Amino acid sequence: MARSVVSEIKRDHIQKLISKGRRLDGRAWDEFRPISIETNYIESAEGSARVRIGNTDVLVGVKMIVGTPFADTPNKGVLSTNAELIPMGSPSFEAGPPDENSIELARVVDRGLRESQMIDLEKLCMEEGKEVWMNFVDIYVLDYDGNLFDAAFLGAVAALKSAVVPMKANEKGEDFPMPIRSLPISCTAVQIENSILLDPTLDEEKVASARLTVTTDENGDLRAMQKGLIGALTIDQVKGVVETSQRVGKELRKLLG
Amino acid sequence: MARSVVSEIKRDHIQKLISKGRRLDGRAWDEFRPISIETNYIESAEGSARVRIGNTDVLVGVKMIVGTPFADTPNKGVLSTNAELIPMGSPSFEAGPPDENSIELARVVDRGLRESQMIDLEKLCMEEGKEVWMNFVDIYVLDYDGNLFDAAFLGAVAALKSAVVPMKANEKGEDFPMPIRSLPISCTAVQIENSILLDPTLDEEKVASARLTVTTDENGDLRAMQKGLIGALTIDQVKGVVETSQRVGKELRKLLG
Amino acid sequence: MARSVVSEIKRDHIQKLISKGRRLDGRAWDEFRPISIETNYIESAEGSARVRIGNTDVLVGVKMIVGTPFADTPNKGVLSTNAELIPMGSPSFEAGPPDENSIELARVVDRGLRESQMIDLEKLCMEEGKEVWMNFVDIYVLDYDGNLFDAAFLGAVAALKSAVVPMKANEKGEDFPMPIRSLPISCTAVQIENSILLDPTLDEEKVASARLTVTTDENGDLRAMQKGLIGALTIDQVKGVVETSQRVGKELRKLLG
Amino acid sequence: MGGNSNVKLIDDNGIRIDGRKVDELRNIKIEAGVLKNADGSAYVEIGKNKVLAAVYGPRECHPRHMQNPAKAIVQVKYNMISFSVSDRKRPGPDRRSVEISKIISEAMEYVVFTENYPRTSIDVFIEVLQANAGTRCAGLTAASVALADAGIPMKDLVPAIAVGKVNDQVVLDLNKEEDNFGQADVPMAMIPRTGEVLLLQMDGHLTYDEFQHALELGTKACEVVYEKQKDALRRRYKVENEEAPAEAETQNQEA
Amino acid sequence: MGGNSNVKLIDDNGIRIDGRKVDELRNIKIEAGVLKNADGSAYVEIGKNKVLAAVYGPRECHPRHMQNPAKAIVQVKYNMISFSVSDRKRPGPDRRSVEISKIISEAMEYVVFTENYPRTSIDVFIEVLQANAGTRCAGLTAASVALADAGIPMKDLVPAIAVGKVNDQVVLDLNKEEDNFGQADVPMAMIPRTGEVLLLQMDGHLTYDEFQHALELGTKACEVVYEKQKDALRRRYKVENEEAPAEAETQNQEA
Amino acid sequence: MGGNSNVKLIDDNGIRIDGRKVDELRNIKIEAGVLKNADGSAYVEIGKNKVLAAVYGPRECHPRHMQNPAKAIVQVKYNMISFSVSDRKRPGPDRRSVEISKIISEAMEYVVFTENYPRTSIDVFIEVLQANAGTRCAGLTAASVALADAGIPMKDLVPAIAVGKVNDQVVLDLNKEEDNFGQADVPMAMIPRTGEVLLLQMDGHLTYDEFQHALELGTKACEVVYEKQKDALRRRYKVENEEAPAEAETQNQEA
Repeated sequence: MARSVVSEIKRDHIQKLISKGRRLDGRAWDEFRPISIETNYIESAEGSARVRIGNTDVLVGVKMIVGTPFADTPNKGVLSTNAELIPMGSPSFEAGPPDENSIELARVVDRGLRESQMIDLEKLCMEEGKEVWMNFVDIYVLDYDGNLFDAAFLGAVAALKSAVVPMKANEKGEDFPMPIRSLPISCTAVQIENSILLDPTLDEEKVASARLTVTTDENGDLRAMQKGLIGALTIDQVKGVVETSQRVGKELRKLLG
Repeated sequence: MARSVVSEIKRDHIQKLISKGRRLDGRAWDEFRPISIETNYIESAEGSARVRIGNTDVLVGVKMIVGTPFADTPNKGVLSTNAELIPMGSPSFEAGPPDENSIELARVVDRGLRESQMIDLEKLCMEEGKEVWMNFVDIYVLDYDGNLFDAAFLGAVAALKSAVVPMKANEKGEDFPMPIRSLPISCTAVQIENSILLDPTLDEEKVASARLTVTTDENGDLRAMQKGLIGALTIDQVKGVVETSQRVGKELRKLLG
Repeated sequence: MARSVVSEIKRDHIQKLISKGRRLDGRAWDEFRPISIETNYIESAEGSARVRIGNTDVLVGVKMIVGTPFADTPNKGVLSTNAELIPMGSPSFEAGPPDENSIELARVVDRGLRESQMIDLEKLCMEEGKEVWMNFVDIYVLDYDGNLFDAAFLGAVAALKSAVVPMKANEKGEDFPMPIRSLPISCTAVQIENSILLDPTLDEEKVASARLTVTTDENGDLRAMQKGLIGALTIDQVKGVVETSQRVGKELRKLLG
Repeated sequence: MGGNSNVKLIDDNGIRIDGRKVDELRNIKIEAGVLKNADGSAYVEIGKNKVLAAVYGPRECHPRHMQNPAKAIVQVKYNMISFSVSDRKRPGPDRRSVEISKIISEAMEYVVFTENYPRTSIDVFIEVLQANAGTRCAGLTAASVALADAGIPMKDLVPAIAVGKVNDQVVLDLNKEEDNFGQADVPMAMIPRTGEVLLLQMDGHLTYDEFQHALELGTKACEVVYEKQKDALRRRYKVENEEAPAEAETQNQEA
Repeated sequence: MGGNSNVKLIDDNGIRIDGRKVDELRNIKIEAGVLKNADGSAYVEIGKNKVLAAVYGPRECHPRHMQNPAKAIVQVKYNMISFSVSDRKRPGPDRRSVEISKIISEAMEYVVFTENYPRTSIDVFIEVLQANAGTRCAGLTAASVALADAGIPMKDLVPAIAVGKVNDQVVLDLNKEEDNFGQADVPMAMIPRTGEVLLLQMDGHLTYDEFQHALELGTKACEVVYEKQKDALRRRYKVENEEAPAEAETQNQEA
Repeated sequence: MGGNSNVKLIDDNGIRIDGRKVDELRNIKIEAGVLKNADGSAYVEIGKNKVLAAVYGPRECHPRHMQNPAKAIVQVKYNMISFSVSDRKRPGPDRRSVEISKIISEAMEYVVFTENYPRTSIDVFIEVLQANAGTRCAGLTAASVALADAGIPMKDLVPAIAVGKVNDQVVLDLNKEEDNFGQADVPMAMIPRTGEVLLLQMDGHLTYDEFQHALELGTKACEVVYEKQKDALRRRYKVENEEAPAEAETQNQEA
């Protein structure tokens, strides 16, 4: 009871602030919270990154396993993305197999990685039709304070970028760095009271009526997009978010070194 | 509340009518509702049929896949039957893996197909012990108004009869029609107030105390049988249903062309 | 209601008796209930045993299947242990996949069998890296009146000891008895009111604060151990249980013939 | 059904591979009250089949939404243990056991006076310990003895048996080889007193005449099984009555 | 998206392999009220796609903990039947259908006046009978017609269509080959009257200019789909009105 | 346990492959209060093990039927993340983690004053981020610090450590190679103040003398771990006290 009253008050407060062009934590509408990226955090993974955006804390690991390619792409490695919204990360996350939220997160991250052709999957083929590297990208959400899409994507890109192909351990030759072709960036905006904000906190997400994630490449071209939440965006809002994503994407990309 | 009262009234009404030798929709006790069979309804299936018996609406598809035979029948194709009571079809159908009702339905249909040796499975062997055609018969119930057993069986037989073995698409040679040896027919009766009725509607099924499905071949021989529901049949009732099934089966078989 | 009152009274009764050094069924603290072992109870298994300790009734079967060895033990057969707490055995057992209780039981039994090297797994290798015998030990609890750990372990050891390797039926040569190297025995004690008791009944288990299972070999050496339940043991109690297990293990081993 | 196999299962004198005549049952052994925790239980051996049944209830109906305010529901779970058959069966229900559980539940619900126990569930667990054809009939036979042992009022006990067709002959109570290589299988369960059929399945190939003959054979055999069921319960009550005073004494000692 | 494939999908005259121009829709057929049990239903054909939608509700919200005391929840389940695609699809939800169900649910919840039905669930079941690219849009298009057929008050119908990029050109309503070998796919759903976007996804590779062009094409096409939706409902109401007296007669006969 | 392997894991000077003596612990680092959402949390590094623990509760007990009207239940879930080991671990609980979760839950339930919070659940989530032998002990060590960080009253903190046998010698705190090729493993958890054993497992081969020696080594090591636990909490409270005024200011700004 008390809880929902408080949250009702907070909701009003957030909405009022935003209608005055302000945010609870004082950020500008297109300003991200502080971001930290720590790569090679886990030795047992081929690549890994712990990414924090504000209090959102995500750990991404890449495991590479020798496997067989899909029949329709015999000369390409395989990419598989999975997200675990473990109960550690939030009282709203429940144990069990991936629910619709973690599946949507994983699939949106996966599309961004795949469609940007970030990894040169042909370089991960050892013998056409027979032996390729399978890349398992696993996203664990350790602490959830909003904007999982961008934190997870940044983590996945950083983990892949830091990965080393474990040729030696598999008796396949010399190790080499993951063959990277581009560094895509996803940028997520929400709509609250007809205003658009980037990098929403959890409190802001709860008040938001629509969400749009846009993944762009170095040229500012679009590679993936996902609208979410129960709400509508105008065409102009969509265009505005895309333009902002192109601009902000350039800034965020610098964090990847 | 209102609902269960109505159904109590309807139940009494149905029972009274039947004790006078009449049915709610005016049919004779051994009369089926109008039946329509539309084959090749789905292009992506090797064979398909949409069967309507009154308001019961069932879609059956056959997919054929190249696979390996079972060890104990190295020279025979494989037949697998599955029924999906999807929530679209009735407010009483729930999402999720097959429950006991859909499993019973699938297994009774499967036995009728299998024991009548409708398909010449030896003609679906390409290389003994190595390569055979696997037939997946999937039954989807789109609208449920009673007598699923007969609608599903009729759909399965019609879909198999219409199927074309996809040799070309699998680079195995020339396509040929599914090798059919017989056209079995199932006929289902229920017992209500000691009367026997064929082709029960959903309302009649709810009032019925016992159900008997009998599958016969062209010679009127028995190929499969299943008694269901919480109730008993006398030996004479069993024999009566079998005799009726032999007679009605002949009529229904004509619908298959 | 009535039930829980009774059990409260029984609980007090058991505790009072024990504090006076007595047990409900008059046994000494280190005395087992009558034990019966019936081997080769099931013909369809390669080995089997039905073990009763008092009213606890356990059926264990061993199935042997030709399979491939694990990559890291290419010259060894495979051992797999599973426990089924089927609802027949107790009103507290629920249908469904193994829960934490049956998993703990299976894993503790498995460790005892494995770490004692009871089976000479190298003798169950037919072709290194290619073909070995896989042993599936399945424990079914038919009636549960306490001390499942010891009943299940005794059953598993007796079933394995009685097993015959089905070479002939698999066209691999002549049958031979399961190659046995040792006969480990597990002995379980519980703590009630600071007293230690062996072979607890179900009523005693419900009152117990801690459980310790110790598996020893012919030399009295320790092969496996598991502390359970919500309670603590002193170091001296641990040592006491180990010493008792060494002594009692010798007696129980005689039952295996 | 394996269909028209060439395997010779009946010799020229009409004797089957296990020495029986075509209308002869395998040895049957039934015992009631074989488990302690269950409210009722029974053990049935028919030939090499070994089957246990346990009854719990009437008790609170567990999937709450299945409760019936007017009567008890009867939930039978038929299960084969992993080593009851020659190839190891993975534990847990498969499609076959789900179907068998359903039809045995329906048969049992008809004979139990379910109106006596509204909102409750009567749970019957059938475990096939060793299987040799005819396990659903053995299980159903055990189930009604276990229900009686649990003191649950019933219209009658329900015996069950399978009839089949082997080498073009209708034969009673198929064994495993006959089931594997036979031409038809007709498991059935009856109330002998009224001649009512509670369970009836068939697969294979039978003419109508053969089917009628099978019904006759099965009906007669059900009466034999029925006598064995009653005998098991008589022995059980006798033991109970002999045990009763002893138990009373024990209680005295404890009090 | 297959990416920059060499497959030629648009000829030199700007004609696509199925004969359409780049900004041309496939044939669309919409029917409302096609099922008896469902409270509302619709059938949609777009090219070779065949999709059914059924609505049940407002009704008791089943996973109880999802009940909202202030409004109804809209639960859409999108499913492809096993033989709707060339490789047999194993029955049951996969990750793709879970995601699609989620975003269609969100889009539908926005247009339904959910405040009218607190604590209830409005369940929409979309079954793809035959798939040929664009099934989520066909399903969403069917869903809102089915909701209207169920008499559930909504802000408006929601048409949906996919735009894409093939052989470096932005094209409307991709078919299966274009989807397989194309360069981008942009499914979208709108409220034509307000120009609001309810569903928007994109994958592949588009410049910002191409994306803006895609939005324009999609917006116009949604209006066309919208007219077909309204037409289906008009035909449905017409039939209902004609049927009504007949039905009344039937009832008389029975009474 | 790999058993009597020929791998030489201890040199002639009694030095192990990672440079430690037989009775020497790996480096231990413990931090409390490392997560924001959780009511309490802790991070533990022992050698190359990296483990997080988070506490939620006391809160409503979720599988309702597990509620205890007299006390809280403690539900610990131990989990290894997919890339914490050299072969990718499929997400979700396996049999090993179910067993470990059970015995850690039992150990934790003993020290928490569960009577203070009837009907509630205290949920502890242990995530092994990087594994190098001894993760259940590291997890248990982290769990009790996280419980203290959550302000949940306990009898005491619970340190845990594994002792083992390698090359016929009893050694403390096995690393991964020693675990793979060693002869015995004895994970244990204690309340150092009372000397009570809360968790004890053993597998491998130990004489009774070796086991007694292992208990001694483990008892002493638990005291060392215990000091690290207390130190982490001291540092945590210090930080909290320093942070508190700053936080108050921030709230002022917002109001």
